[in-house]
Amino acid sequence: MIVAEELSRSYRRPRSTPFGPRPQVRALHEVSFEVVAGQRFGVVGESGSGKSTLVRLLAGLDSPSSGAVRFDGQLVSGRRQRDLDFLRSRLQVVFQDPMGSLDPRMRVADIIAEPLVAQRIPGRAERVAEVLAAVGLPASAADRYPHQFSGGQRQRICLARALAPRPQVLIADEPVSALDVSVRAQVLNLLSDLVDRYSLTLVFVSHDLSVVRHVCDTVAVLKSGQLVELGAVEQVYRRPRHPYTRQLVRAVPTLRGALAGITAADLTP
Amino acid sequence: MRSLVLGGALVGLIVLAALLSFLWTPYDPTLVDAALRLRGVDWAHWLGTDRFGRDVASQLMVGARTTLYVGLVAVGVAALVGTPLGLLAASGPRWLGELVARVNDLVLAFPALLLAIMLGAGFGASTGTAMIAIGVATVPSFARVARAAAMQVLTTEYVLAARSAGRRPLAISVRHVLPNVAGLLIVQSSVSFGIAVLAEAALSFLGLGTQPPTPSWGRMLQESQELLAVQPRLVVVPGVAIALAVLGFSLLGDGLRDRLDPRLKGVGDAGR
Amino acid sequence: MLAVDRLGVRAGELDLVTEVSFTVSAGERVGLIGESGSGKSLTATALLGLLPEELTASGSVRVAGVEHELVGAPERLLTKLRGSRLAMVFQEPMTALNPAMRVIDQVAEAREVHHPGRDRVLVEADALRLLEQVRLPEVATLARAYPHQLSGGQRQRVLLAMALANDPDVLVCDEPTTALDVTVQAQLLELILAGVAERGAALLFITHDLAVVATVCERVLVMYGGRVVEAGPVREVLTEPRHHYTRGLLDASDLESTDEHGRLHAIPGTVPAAGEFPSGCVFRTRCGRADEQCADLPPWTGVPDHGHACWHPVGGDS
Amino acid sequence: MIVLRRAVILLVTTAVASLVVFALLAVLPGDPAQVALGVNATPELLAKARHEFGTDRPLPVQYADWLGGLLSGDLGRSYVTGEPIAPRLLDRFEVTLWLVGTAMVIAALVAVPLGAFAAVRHRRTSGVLVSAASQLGAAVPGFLAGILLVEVFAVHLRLLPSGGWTPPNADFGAFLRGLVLPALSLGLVQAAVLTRYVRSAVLDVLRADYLRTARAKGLGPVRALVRHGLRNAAVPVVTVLGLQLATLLVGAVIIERVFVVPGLGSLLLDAVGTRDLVVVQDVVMLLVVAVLLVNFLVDVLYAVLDPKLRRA
Repeated sequence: MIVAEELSRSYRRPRSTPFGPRPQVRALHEVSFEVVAGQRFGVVGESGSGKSTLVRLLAGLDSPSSGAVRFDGQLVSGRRQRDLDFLRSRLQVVFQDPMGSLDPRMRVADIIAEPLVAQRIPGRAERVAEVLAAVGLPASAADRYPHQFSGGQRQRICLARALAPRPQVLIADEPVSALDVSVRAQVLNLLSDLVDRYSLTLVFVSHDLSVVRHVCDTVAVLKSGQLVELGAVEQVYRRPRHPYTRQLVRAVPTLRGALAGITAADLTP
Repeated sequence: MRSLVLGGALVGLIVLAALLSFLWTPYDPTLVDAALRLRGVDWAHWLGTDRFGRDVASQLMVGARTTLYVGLVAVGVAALVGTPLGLLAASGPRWLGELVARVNDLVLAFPALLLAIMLGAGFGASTGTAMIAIGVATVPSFARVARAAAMQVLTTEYVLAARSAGRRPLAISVRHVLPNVAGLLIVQSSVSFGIAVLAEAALSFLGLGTQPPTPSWGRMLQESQELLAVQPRLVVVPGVAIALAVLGFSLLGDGLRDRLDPRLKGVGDAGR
Repeated sequence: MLAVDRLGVRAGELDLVTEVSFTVSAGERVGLIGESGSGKSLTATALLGLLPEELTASGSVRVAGVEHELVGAPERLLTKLRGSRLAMVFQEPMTALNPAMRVIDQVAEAREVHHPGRDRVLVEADALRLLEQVRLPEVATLARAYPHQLSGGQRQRVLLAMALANDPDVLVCDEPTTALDVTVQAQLLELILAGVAERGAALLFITHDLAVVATVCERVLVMYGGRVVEAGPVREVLTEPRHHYTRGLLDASDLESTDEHGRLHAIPGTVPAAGEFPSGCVFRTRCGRADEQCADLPPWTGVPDHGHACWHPVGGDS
Repeated sequence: MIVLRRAVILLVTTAVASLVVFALLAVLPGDPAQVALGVNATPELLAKARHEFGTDRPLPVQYADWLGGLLSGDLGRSYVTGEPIAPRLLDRFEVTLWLVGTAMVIAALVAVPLGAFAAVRHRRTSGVLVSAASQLGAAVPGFLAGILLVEVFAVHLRLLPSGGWTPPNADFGAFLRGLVLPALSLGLVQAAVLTRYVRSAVLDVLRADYLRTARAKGLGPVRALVRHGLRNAAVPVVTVLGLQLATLLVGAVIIERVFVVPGLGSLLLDAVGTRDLVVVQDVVMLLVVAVLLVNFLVDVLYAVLDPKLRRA
């Protein structure tokens, strides 16, 4: 479904001398993997790992410095925005900050309808009502503005918008990290339900390995722009091969672990 | 809230006086009558007459018209030129943003007064040269505010979401950027209007703006400057009018800022 | 060491924190757990008397060895206590340091404030030693750096060094690791624990993360809607909670236990905005066990440091 | 590094600005020779005058000549009096600098404490009053303030002269007395504007996390603000101060007219009156360069105050 081939992306920083070259920052370096249809593919990485860059590249919102992204055999990378219509209707993204990803000046109905308007898909009003119901929001939500909702509800609105054009692939970029624990479980349940119900292929990006473990079947571990480990999520979690993955698994405090006597000193390498 | 009401009331009062002056003024503001020179305040002349015997209240009303006219055209020109420039600088390629910033720096080095002097030296000073000078000098404020605000909007996740929904850049500018920077531009308009009123008064005071016989607050002040000791009213009346107008627009700007977009508070502060 | 009694924080007519009572002894590590709007950060800020102007505190905060009540105490007294007896580490490492001042000067200042007249060379040496203690890497170079040249974890180390500068009796940490990566979090937790252990200081650790509290603390207070709903030893509260909110929170954060459909145990509804919690039991709008009785404020069962406030506690009345 | 970059930009901008000044005044209607000689001049005399002024040459040559003169310090001769412009310009500029410098100092001395006070006390009546007063003050035109000050201190109280100028080396006491009123009318209005900026900058700093950190260390409210707040608040304030210096240079033009001070402004307005275009051109250019230079210095100062910019 999605193939990343030797993906690299570097950014130029503003030059530090008036005439010298601009220093480069490598955000992603030769990352390759494949996401097959129906897979729940997790990407785990800490800050600076390049996971946000990866999301942008996969969604065709940015172009790689080298390498390629293919969606269902078609090249995504390096294309002009207007040639990506095939991607826009079939792949949708949910972002991290549910407040920041909703235009404060638009009504919920218009927000959800935006992909439909952009892609000239008819039957907007019915579809908006359908997806609102699917994400568990009342029909009356359509006429309200984002600031009138709580964090969890806003993330539902984001999910509704992503579902509106009936995509096959959903990319979720840290969808629950801005949410309270008591709300996080709801949104994770909803996400799982939706993926099942609409047979979506899911790419789930997170800094939290335990969330990825709950949601995904496969996981890729990124560190400093490089893919250090890739495999079945249970395999990676229980028998990490790369030292960094081992460190990552070890560093996550867990309730069970703590009650079993694991101290802070045990979390560090 | 208080700023909004007070500012709105002051601005409303001036607009009302200006509009009314089209239909009616107590006297012809340009009518010179030696017999009526320097009359004090009475029922016939609410604010007295000046040294040419012209009715001060009538001049003040028509002067409001000049003030608003100059402000409107100047701010209009500045907004219409500056806003698209700023938006373009924010959404276009880097070099374009850099170019706009440099042109801004250049225009900033030519304050309204210098432009008015240069234009006046060539074409002869008039309301027109004053308007153009003030307008051009105000362009950078709008370009800056529009650019800063648009850059902020363009980095938001909702713009990213719109792109991934398949929106084209133009649609994003119209549907997302413009509505979200509009509030700030309205605030900037009000603030710039106040500055334009001040600039117009200064230019007229120097004889570089509106020419006689058209009444203008700045010139009313200049003409009666030396009469301050004898007839302080003649200086105080236009002086207070100018100060209240400027105050009105700046209060209105503050009030609108709080009302329209508390989240963007501070973004436009450096524009002045 | 620290005794808090019926602490309240109000914004005008709005109660943001109500009747929070607890104690922390020397060397003890107490966790304060809560979600957004629970009032946990306000509680911490109120302890040091650093609430924003528009908020007012009521109730009582006492520190051992200080005659005076800290709530409403004169600013001069608080200034003397802050940084020496009571120290705090804040959540946002990005903004909590002065951007225009070298790191070492900021640490040195923490020393200097409470040791006026001390030789500048000695103060700098103290500061360097503190930075070494929190294991700031490449300390010789980074000490002379400005905050923006440091990573989030490094800045948080600097903040910890500042807080520990004068061997405080009480260290308050407000979500000190929330903004950090897990690998960095682990290192910082270890440093905090070592720091308080060496000094025999009392630790009040505020977080939203149950696992972190379980790792760091001996006792825990659970806050919701500006009130403490349950308190007790970590092991007891986190294995046999009495309040339904604690129960729900535990279930919701346990990503390994699911129901028969593979679904997580979620708490229904959303966390109300601060000041918009219901009267009576603050959790009743989201609680499965709520009935008419819950419209009345449930009384505290037990002692201040060990008990709960629920009409229908989990596991019945004991 | 940033300094070098800004310096390059300054040079380019100045060059473009000179082109703008020249072009604006060159393409404008009006023949200097005609103006100098009057309407009755014979064609021969006009041609001779044009040759003398150099206005019969092609525009690019005139521009190059003028620019070359600027760089070597030769600003040409007045069309009207025939005198060299440079010495007179420098004399006048000195007067304006005294005026602007004093006004700037007054504005800063008044605005920084008042603004900080209004910010610290923003919830109390005293703070609100200060900020209301500054808003009102900012609405008063400088020339009006000048007229009123003259009325009070010169006409009624007879404490200070109503106008005129004594050079500092002639009679320092008289110089100071003559400086007070124009500098005050220029400075106080700017102080009002500046107060508002200082207030908002200090308010921002008061809400900053690092100030809370400083308080948590045990610094008292005032000490924390002075040690940690003011330097950070200075960054936006310095920018405004720079922009204001430009405003003051131009504002001086008006104030000099009110107080009959022989500064650049009077020179400029007189030159406009007599249509002495080459003088207008030189004075405008000088003012523009001054504004650009000030903005450049502000950028440099900015980099010094904000360590984040020093490296970038």
